[in-house]
Amino acid sequence: MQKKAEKQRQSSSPQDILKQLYRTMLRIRLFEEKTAELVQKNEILCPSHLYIGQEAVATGVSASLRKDDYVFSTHRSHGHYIAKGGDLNALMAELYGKVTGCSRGRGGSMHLSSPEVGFIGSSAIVAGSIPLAVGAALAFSLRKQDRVSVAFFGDGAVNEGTWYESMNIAGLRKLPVIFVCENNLYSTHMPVSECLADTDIHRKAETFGMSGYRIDGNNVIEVYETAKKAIDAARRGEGPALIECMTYRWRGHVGPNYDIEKGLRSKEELDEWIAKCPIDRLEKQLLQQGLLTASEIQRIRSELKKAVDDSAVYAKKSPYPDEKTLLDNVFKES
Amino acid sequence: MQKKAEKQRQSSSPQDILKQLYRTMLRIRLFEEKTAELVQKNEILCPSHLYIGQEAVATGVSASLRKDDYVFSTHRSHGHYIAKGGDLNALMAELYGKVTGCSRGRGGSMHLSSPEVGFIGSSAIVAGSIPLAVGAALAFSLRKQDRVSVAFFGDGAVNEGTWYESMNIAGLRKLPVIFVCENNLYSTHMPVSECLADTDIHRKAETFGMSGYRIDGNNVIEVYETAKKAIDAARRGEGPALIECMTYRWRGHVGPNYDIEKGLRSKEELDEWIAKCPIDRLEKQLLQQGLLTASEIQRIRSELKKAVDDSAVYAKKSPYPDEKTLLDNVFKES
Amino acid sequence: MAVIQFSQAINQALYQLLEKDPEVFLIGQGVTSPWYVGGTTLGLVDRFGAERVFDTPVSENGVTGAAVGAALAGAKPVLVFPRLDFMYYAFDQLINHAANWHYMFGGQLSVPLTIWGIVNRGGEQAAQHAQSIQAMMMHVPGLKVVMPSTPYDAKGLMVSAVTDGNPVMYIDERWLYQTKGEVPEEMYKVPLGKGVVRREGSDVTVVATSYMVLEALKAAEALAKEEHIDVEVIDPRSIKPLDKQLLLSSLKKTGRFVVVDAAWQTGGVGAELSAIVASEGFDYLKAPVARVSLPDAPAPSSSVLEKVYYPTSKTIIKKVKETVVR
Amino acid sequence: MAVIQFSQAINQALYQLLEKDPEVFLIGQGVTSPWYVGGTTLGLVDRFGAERVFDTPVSENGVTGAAVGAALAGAKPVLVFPRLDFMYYAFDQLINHAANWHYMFGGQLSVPLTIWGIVNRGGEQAAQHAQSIQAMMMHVPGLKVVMPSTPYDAKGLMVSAVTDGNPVMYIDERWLYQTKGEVPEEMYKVPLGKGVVRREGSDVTVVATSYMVLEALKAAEALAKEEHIDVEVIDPRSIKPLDKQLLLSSLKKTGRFVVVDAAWQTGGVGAELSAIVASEGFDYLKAPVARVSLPDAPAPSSSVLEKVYYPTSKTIIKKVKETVVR
Ligand SMILES: Cc1ncc(C[n+]2csc(CCOP(=O)(O)OP(=O)(O)O)c2C)c(N)n1
Ligand SMILES: Cc1ncc(C[n+]2csc(CCOP(=O)(O)OP(=O)(O)O)c2C)c(N)n1
Ligand SMILES: [Mg+2]
Ligand SMILES: [Mg+2]
Repeated sequence: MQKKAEKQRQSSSPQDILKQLYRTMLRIRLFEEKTAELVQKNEILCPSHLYIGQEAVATGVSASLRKDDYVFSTHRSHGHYIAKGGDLNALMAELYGKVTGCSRGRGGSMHLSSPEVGFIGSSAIVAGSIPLAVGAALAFSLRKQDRVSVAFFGDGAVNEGTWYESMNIAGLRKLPVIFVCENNLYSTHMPVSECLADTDIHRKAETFGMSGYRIDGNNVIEVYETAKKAIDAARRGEGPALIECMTYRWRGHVGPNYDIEKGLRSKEELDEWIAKCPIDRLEKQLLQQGLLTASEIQRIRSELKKAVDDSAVYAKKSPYPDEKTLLDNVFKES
Repeated sequence: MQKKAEKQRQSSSPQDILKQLYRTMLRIRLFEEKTAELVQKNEILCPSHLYIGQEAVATGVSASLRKDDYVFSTHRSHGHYIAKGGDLNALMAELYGKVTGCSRGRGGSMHLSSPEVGFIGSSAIVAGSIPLAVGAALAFSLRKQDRVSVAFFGDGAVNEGTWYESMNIAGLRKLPVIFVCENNLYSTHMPVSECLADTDIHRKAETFGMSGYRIDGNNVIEVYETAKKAIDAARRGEGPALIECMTYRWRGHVGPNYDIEKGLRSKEELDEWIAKCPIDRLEKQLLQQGLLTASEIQRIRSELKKAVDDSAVYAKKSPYPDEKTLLDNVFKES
Repeated sequence: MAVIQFSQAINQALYQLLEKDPEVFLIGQGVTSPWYVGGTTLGLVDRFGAERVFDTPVSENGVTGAAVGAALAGAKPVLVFPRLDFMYYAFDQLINHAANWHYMFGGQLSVPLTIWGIVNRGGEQAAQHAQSIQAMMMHVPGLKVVMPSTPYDAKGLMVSAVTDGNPVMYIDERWLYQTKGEVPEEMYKVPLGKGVVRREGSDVTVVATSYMVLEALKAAEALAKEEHIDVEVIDPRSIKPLDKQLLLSSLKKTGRFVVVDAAWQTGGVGAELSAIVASEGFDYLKAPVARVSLPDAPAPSSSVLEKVYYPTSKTIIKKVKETVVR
Repeated sequence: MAVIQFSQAINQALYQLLEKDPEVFLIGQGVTSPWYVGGTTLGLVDRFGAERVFDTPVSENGVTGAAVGAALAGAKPVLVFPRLDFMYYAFDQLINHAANWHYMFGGQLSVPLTIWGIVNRGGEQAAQHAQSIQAMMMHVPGLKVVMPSTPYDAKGLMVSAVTDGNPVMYIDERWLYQTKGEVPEEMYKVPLGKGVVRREGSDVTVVATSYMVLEALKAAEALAKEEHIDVEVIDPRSIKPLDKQLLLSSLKKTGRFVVVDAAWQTGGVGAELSAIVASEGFDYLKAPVARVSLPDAPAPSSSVLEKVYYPTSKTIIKKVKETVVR
């Protein structure tokens, strides 16, 4: 499945790419909606930060990545994992705390990994995985490989000194790392303007000797094209880039609710962004351009829905980790 | 002595200010040359980072500070301490590890303090005292006082995430803090271009919503004027500023040697900068403008030389701390 | 006396401190949010304004340094970390700066700063959202460390911390926030460095910290009922300074010593207390000292693993029985 | 066998590791400088090039994270901290990331990273340039910690650390750099978790770490000569994993236990070792366990104060005598 997708991507026509982008975004959306439902039902217990609304970012960026490129992510990582080609069953099982989970039930929602597709893990420490991405790029560059590393992070990560140190090291050594900032306007309950003295995050890039872009993070084609340019350049040894994707999370910081009731943001603001749904937008375009028909879309949707539902069935019937394994893997055995 | 200087500054003519700047720079220079000599003689044991060559920065900035303004400094702090009005005897005694030292023999060269003149201490952790300066400014601002806080630091501090966090917090809350970067082109043995992806440090200021200046740090008048503008603005509540002063340390990173023998930099480079001596430069101007005569300069010089020599005598005959006090002051007694 | 929740006791302490001393301010992630820090800060920003109760960007080291700097300028900040895990970012400011400043400059300057760190474990939050690192803090000269276990102490220790004049780590656990107890309305202090006997007993001394005091008391009741083992439960409340005399005099009575601290075992608080007992209380000891702690592993996510990871009254019962058998 | 200096032994280990495995690289402040890290890296950049031996900006957390990330991508970095004091900046990457990654993802990924931290105390450098924080490292699950005291071990433990496949803290002291000893030319390993008896004795077990092993041996000689006290000196070499069996079997013989670690006492390595002895070696113990450590104070600058701050063979002699008197 993943193999097929990869091949498709490499030798694919623009139309195929668009369809692929659509499928990936929809896969994420449906998975997240299912997750929301399962959290509400107390089927899933671990704190889950939903990606609904931001699908275009992970999708558009990952479309130009190879399997041997590395992705590092954050507490809000389901979308990044899926877009890089991570297995849905293993993801859902992880949320359920099962041993079949992608992190064997050790990590939960905030700590996903899928080394076999180049998803090297997500950290729940704000900005924590950014220097890791820089380091992977450093290893690639020392070996003169043409691999690329991507750090996904939120606007909140730009508050952390580690972000700046990482930007500087990457710029200094011209490392093949792409910094993807998902500026969804909030860091937990804090609007970005209460966190940053200057909210033009992309502009900081040039003070680290790299290109910075600010783009519409709800336009998957723009994300795809910008990321492709940056990734290709990094692959050619031309150094890192920062892409600031303006987007919005529909749900609250954590869990399925909307943070409207808490008074953290307005219903108007949320509605405005829901109207800019990245999936609707591409769907309209695909229909208009006749690349997909309504019934094809229906088919894709139910196919994906089934895969998501199946993942929940799989997760639910999977076994829990054995208590006796509690102390395994503190260290790697040599 | 300090009181007089303070008064002078407040109600002083441009000419008086120039003379004052000259005296302060020379006081620092003579003190540092004495220190170099005493380190070479193993009279002073503690690692001493000399300020020779950079005198214009501390001097020019401090000339617009009041006693109740706060200064925070680094491992290279003698000049900052003296410029803020710290006592020479207590400084020298500290280098000797004596109980009469400005930190009671507990801190040594890298940890000077003189709370009574607003010199709140120096940290030997690169960038370590920068957030402290921000915090003092925060306290001033919460109390609605018109006091200002200054962080002196080197180009090396701009490598540390803490620097960026501090810049952001100051910019965000428009705190009355002045960031004074002494860009002396090196961080220990590392040239600034091997540390920073973009060496235009001053340009980073605008990405934190504050003004940034790059000035000739060997021109004390330029330093004075720029700092005065920034300090006055901060005092009026107009927020922080970053001043990058281009300068050079004549001696090696630590101790009295020149780092030429180690091959860390060229003799040509050093000579070029010695030719730009901030003290010579002002001295010439004072002579040319007839503000001081050669014999007046001679008098000032020997007066200051005597004060410095006296400080060494004072330090040498001062007692060491009592062993029994080793565990005092771990905590403040209430 | 009013019976209120642990979280309300903290709220009351903060309210009264802010009211009494204009130099006190409250800073940190979530202090203006209705939920972020478990309701402990409810109403404070409304009453005291955004000047004295304010949220910060996620810049732990910078914010901590700013709090230290404000303290050096005479303010008395209370700095919140909604989880101890986030505190590693700030270790440089906490240790190299806050903890050193008084000593390093010969006692001339001081840092009247309260660092309030919340342990928020369990709930499938995994390794980066569960840590209890009081042992690291205890190791640092110049830092005091308190760990309240009751609403009464939560309030009294907060007042003591804020008025102490030194950097004080105030560590509490979210698992305590809903517990209730009597709390005087007026402002009062619980002295730093004074422990308390929570239950008298003659067979074995169990010293427990924070939430584990509750588990220890549960264990003591069960042991009394089912095994006729009479456990003395001690709550040191402050682990640095530590009320050594209280520990030793209890040990003198019982001859047996179990220390319970829900943090990693190796190099933990239990190690220090065991060492004290093995050197200064050696002559009283009738049996090996024992530790109840977390295993030396990061916190796992799956609740099935959490259940065996976190010690409970059962774990304590088992250890006490092993100790008393000897 | 060649007799070389401790610093040369490290140099040799690094040379051979870099030569043998293209995935090894050396990164950190001062590795290309002729003096910054005590001559340990002399010649390496010339031989292996600026791609594999390189200096970094002072960005401790970022650089540490980069080393961790490179390790995740299969490299085997050796990351130098010229002083442990600077490491606090990097605690988040060391603890939340390097130490957790293997466990947190169920053993799928590993971090073959050596973190080489140098203790550089004395010399009037004061509180921020003198620290020994092995106890904090030991507390963290997922970190191994070694502390060589001889040139032989300096080399063999470096080789073991770099090839272990886990994050290993390699902590050494500048005070050891000029000491000499026999070091085989070829590459060899000293196993992690195996201690060694440096001097056999029957009256008291003295366990010492790093440079303090030398002081302990000096103390043992003096005690033998002047007091007829026969000291067994044990060097654990690796404090995590710890060779508990070696400690306990020595204790079984001597019945007396003194632990020497030149770091702050409260919550230090000595606390853990004392706790182990007081629980697992209780039946052998004839006298209170004793600790020789730094007092709970930051390092002062003045050499007059340094002299009383840092323990020496004299401090050990005094403690041993107190222990044996009993
Ligand atoms: C070091 C650290 N500090 C605080 C937190 C608590 N926290 C979790 S997510 C978050 C905000 C992150 O905002 P952003 O980076 O914009 O990501 P988003 O949630 O918007 O996707 C915070 C403060 C944390 N996880 N780590
Ligand atoms: C956190 C930390 N890392 C490393 C060091 C070692 N060190 C001392 S001074 C220095 C360079 C400082 O350079 P800069 O800030 O430019 O100041 P300068 O010495 O040029 O005045 C370094 C790396 C330190 N003191 N603190
Ligand atoms: Mg955000
Ligand atoms: Mg410099």
